[in-house]
Amino acid sequence: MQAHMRKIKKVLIANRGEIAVRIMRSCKEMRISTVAIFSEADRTAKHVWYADEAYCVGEAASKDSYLNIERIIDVAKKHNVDAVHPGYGFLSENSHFVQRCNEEGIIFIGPSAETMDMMGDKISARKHMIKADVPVVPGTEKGLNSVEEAIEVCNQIGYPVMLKASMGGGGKGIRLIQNETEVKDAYLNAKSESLSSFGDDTVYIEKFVEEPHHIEFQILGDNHGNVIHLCERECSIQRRNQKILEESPSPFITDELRKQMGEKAVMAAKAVNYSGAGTIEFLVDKHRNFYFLEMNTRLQVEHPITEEVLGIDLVKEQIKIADGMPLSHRQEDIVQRGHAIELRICAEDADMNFMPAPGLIKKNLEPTGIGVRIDSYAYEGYEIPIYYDPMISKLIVWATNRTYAIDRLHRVLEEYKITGVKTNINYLKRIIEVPDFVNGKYDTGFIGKHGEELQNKGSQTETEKENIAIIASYMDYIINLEENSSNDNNDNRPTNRWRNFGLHKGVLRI
Amino acid sequence: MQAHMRKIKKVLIANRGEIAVRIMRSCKEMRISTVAIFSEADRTAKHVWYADEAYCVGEAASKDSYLNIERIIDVAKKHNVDAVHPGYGFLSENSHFVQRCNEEGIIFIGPSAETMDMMGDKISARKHMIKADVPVVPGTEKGLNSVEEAIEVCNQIGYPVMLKASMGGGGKGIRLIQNETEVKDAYLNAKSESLSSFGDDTVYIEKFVEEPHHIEFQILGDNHGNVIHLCERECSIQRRNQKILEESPSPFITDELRKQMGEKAVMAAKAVNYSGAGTIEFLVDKHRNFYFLEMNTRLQVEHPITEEVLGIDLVKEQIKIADGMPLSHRQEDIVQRGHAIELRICAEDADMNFMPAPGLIKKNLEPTGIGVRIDSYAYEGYEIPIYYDPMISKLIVWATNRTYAIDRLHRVLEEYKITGVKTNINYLKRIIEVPDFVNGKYDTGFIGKHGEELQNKGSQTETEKENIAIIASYMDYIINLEENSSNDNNDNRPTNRWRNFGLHKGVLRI
Amino acid sequence: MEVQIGNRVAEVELISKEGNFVCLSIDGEQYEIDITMLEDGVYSILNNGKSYNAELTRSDDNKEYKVNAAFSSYDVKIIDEKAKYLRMRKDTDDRQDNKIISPMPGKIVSIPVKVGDTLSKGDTAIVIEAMKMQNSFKVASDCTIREILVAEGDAVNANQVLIHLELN
Amino acid sequence: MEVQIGNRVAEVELISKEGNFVCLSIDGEQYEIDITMLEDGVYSILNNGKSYNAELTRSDDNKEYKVNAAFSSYDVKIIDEKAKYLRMRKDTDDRQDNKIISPMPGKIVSIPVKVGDTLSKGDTAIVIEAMKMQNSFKVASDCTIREILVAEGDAVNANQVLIHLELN
Repeated sequence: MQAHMRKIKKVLIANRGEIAVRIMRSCKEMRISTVAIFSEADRTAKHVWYADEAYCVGEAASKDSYLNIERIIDVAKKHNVDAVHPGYGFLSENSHFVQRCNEEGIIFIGPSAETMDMMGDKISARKHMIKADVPVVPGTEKGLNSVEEAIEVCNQIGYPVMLKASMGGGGKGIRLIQNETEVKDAYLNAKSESLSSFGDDTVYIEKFVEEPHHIEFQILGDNHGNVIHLCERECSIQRRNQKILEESPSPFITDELRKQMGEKAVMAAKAVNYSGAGTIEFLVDKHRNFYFLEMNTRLQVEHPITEEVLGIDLVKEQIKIADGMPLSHRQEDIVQRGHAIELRICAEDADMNFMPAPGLIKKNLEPTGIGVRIDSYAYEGYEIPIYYDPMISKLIVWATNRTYAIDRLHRVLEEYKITGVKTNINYLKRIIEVPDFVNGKYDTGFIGKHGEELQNKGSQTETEKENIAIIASYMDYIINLEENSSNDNNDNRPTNRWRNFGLHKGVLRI
Repeated sequence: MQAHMRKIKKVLIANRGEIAVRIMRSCKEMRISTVAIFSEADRTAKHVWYADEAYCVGEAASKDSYLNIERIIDVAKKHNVDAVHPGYGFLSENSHFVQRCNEEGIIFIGPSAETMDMMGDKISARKHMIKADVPVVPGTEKGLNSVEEAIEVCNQIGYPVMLKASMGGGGKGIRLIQNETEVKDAYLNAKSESLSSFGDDTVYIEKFVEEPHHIEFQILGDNHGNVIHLCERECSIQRRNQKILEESPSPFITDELRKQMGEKAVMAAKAVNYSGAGTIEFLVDKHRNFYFLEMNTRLQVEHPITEEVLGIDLVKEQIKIADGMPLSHRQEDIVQRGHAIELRICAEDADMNFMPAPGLIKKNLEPTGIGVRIDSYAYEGYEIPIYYDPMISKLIVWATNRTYAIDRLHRVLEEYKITGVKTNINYLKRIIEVPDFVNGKYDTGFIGKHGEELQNKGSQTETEKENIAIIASYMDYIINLEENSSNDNNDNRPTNRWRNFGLHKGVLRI
Repeated sequence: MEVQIGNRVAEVELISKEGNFVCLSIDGEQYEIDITMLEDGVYSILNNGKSYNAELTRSDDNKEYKVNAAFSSYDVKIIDEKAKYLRMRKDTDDRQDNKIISPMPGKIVSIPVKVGDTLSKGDTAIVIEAMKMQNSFKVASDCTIREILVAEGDAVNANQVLIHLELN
Repeated sequence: MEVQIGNRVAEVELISKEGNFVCLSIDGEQYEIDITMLEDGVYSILNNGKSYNAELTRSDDNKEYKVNAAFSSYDVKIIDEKAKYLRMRKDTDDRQDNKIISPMPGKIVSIPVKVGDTLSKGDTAIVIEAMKMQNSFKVASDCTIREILVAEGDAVNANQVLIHLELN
């Protein structure tokens, strides 16, 4: 289709889980060969057997494998890899890794190390945004050096304030401070959490935005100075600063606001010469004032909802940009169609404070049909390891409008059946039943406000459903008794046992 | 969303297989309760356990169950069904069934019995189309009464000609006649086939259109006189008049032709007061002349490609129309976006003349991720019965353009893994590799022309792949030997056996 | 036969069975159902035409089940004579709450106690990490550490006993 | 050990095995692979980093496999001593081609022959219907009908012997 000579013919995916599989899918569609890396705990993970090639890079702990820059670079060089895609998490925002790729002549699919450094440190990012005339939340432009300084700055800005790790992300190293007495603990805890999570203990302070919406804009920039935005994602449904459900378009923002925020997002990206796919996160208060929050210089977990609404494959765009091609879309071509919602399916026990629940997946029946997309790395027989993230799949629905999309979510959650490990599916089902969600009236306080409703409570009409569970268990027990008492089984499949059992005529006495 | 008071709250789906499940999905999304019917051979079929209620209507043979009008009407009345959705095939084009529904006060989701009769009989349909100024293929407007008459008419029109059953469909009762000597056999065979398949032996003759494209237009009409078209589907890839692969838009037609044909399709539907979703099939010759072929007064197997390109749920539209609502779309809102392709996955042995291959599905790993939709009724452990159609699922991809859609097909066919029964997946893979298909240069002669290429031929580079198959089998054999020689298995799962085996250290001697 | 579901114990009796058509009573209520196994551990039940599905996973002895049905999860136990006896014993045991059990597979991050330590209700006895999250396990009442069965850095399984307590 | 794939018979030898790392030779070519079972009957094989998958279904005696790998399907047989003997016998049997076997489950639609009939090559001996399609089975050489084991209307399984022939 294009005269462009591709440089990228073989890509190493420096990641695991659903995102590694998702990236490989687009590579395969582009006839680019794929190289997986894996830890010793991940030999049976889907990204390994889905790839064209796969190499072990170390032990189970991430620091020994998926964060082991030199081992990954070794594999890339040895197997003549043209480019590396970092996915999200792990090394995706590590500028040293970008530099190492550059030094070895390997294309890093993402922005330059300089851009990453400018935006990766939140204090530096604030400075650049202020210079570029992008609104930021009132706060300090520098790191805090002592408890005393922290107290002073907090008092100046006025409570409530947010204390944040400069290198933070994913909800780590963040504390909400309501009054002066809380400053000291918050400061010390955030510093130590930040040090252990990000290797840096710089923290700073921002005004706390009340009833805020977490709304982010997807942007794409190429190596020829073009930047466009791909509209917004509403990410306000969060638990402990971790996103649970995202949707696009946002039910909160107006066309006018979308235009304004989109323009600022493009300005923000241009200010740092952004190349690749990135996300500008904004806080939007109840009066629809918006503030730059941070930039994620990588693909986001929730990128599929943008893909569904715009009909664009973001991974393909990332690869084309990294290959030196100009953007294939102009801003005026970007038109939202319909509505998309993503749910994150996690192996966790929602009734036990969301404790992770790794284990062996026995059944994995995924919803299919019109308007459903599953980005998953789960399969039947797969044992989810204890070392990594509990997210096993993302469930994305698309429909012509928001009401239909929610209707569709009900249908697909009913179809989604996972046994062997506990998941948050029932919890997600309760979220989409909350009237504030159905009406699109929610902000980041949603989970806090509806915590009570979202608890699993047995209802009065439970007995009927319990009896169904009793019948299934009881019959299964009986079949197994039957089987043990006879030994004419030439075929041991349980369904066959069932069929033989089904053939018994007349009354059976137990 | 609308003030309209819904009459339809409970729908009986008078069908089975993927289409029954697909219809139930849209019903569930509309919070409409679903009633399945099933034959004695279908107790474990997905549509039974996917429905809210399910009732057996008779023995395995279709005539005793899925075609048993009175049994179905009984179930509908007894369980207070508001409407019946017939799907495709079975009773979907049976006007007597429509009448029986009407008599019992049950809404039939589809056109009126009168419309169905006008368009169901191909000779009558031709007459109506000629009156409505829709171009038809030159031919007789009446049934033939004798071999002699058939020979006379064929000679008049000029060879080649097509001999067709008036009530025909699905490729049955159709014969191509190249010269006078073939007329007698064709006439007698088509008559007897038509009688046994459709209960009517009327046959007629049409000019054979050379190098024809089979292109159909989806239309929607409501009970208020509105009719729109939803653009075209290219269905020229057929084997024995059975569609194998469909795509939208057609790579053959131009914007101008689309507009012309769309207008004629709307005229055709208006001429018979069409209500509901229907399809106008056209033959388009190599000079882009088009002729009305027939109308299907029901949902088509290939409807999903229209849904993907237009973002419209056709089943929801059918139900809303049947409920008396006006169309929710205007012609000017209908804009094609991107490109969709559907493949029909069948349980058949492509290397043995496409012999049906019913049986037990052991693995059923369906492709997922961006741009894929599976409409299926298969699941692991399901035994495909011998009584019905061999199609087990439809694989639909969508992408921004035709090239990307084909690229995506390669990726998803690689992901689709079914074991236990033979399928045509490898055959479909070969179809999408044929250069004429890749270039969009094909007509209904495609399968005939490329029959040779599409045969499964072992290639020179087979040995490597064979060796992989040997290794897998050999290792599996050894593990099972190991297992039989030890009896300390407290867990009989094969994967556990494998893991225990994996723990053996050192050299193992067989 | 008794079947336990959550805290409820139901009396279940099989009345008759003809192929897939089963008649049984649960706490006196009679059910006439059409039941079939779709695949291993997955049942389809038609109760007067109403369609229900249940997916279950079995314990090793086929007497305990985890059952999913219509957005609810249940723990179901078949109570035969042996189970009845064990249940009575366990009731007594459970009241003592004299051990800390790992509810999930994971890695021991830290054990801030040693044998002989006296803990107050709410004190942390052990910290386990799984899937990038740390979970602290606190004692539910005042107690003394009797025995510690694991060490920091150990990998542990679900339901593994970690610490024995002496309740005060 | 010999393994048959299609018409090819390969000599396979296991050289060593250390956990999942297996070294073996096939017709003299050496493979050092990392192999694991993902789920029952599904294997992932890394051959010098190249990733291959194979899904197989086993026969009842675990000696015959249907294997899917990269858009190809294979019939694989493990040939132990017993199988070797049977294979030799079968070779002789097969040449006679003295029976008609149903290749799929279905229903007998018609049997246009009776015992004692003499058929010419290409004559139809039986018609089976499955999934709305009728398939006629023709004899491959001139023969006489020796025995008919099924009747019109019967349901038959895959690989069921339907008719015995006497070859002329």
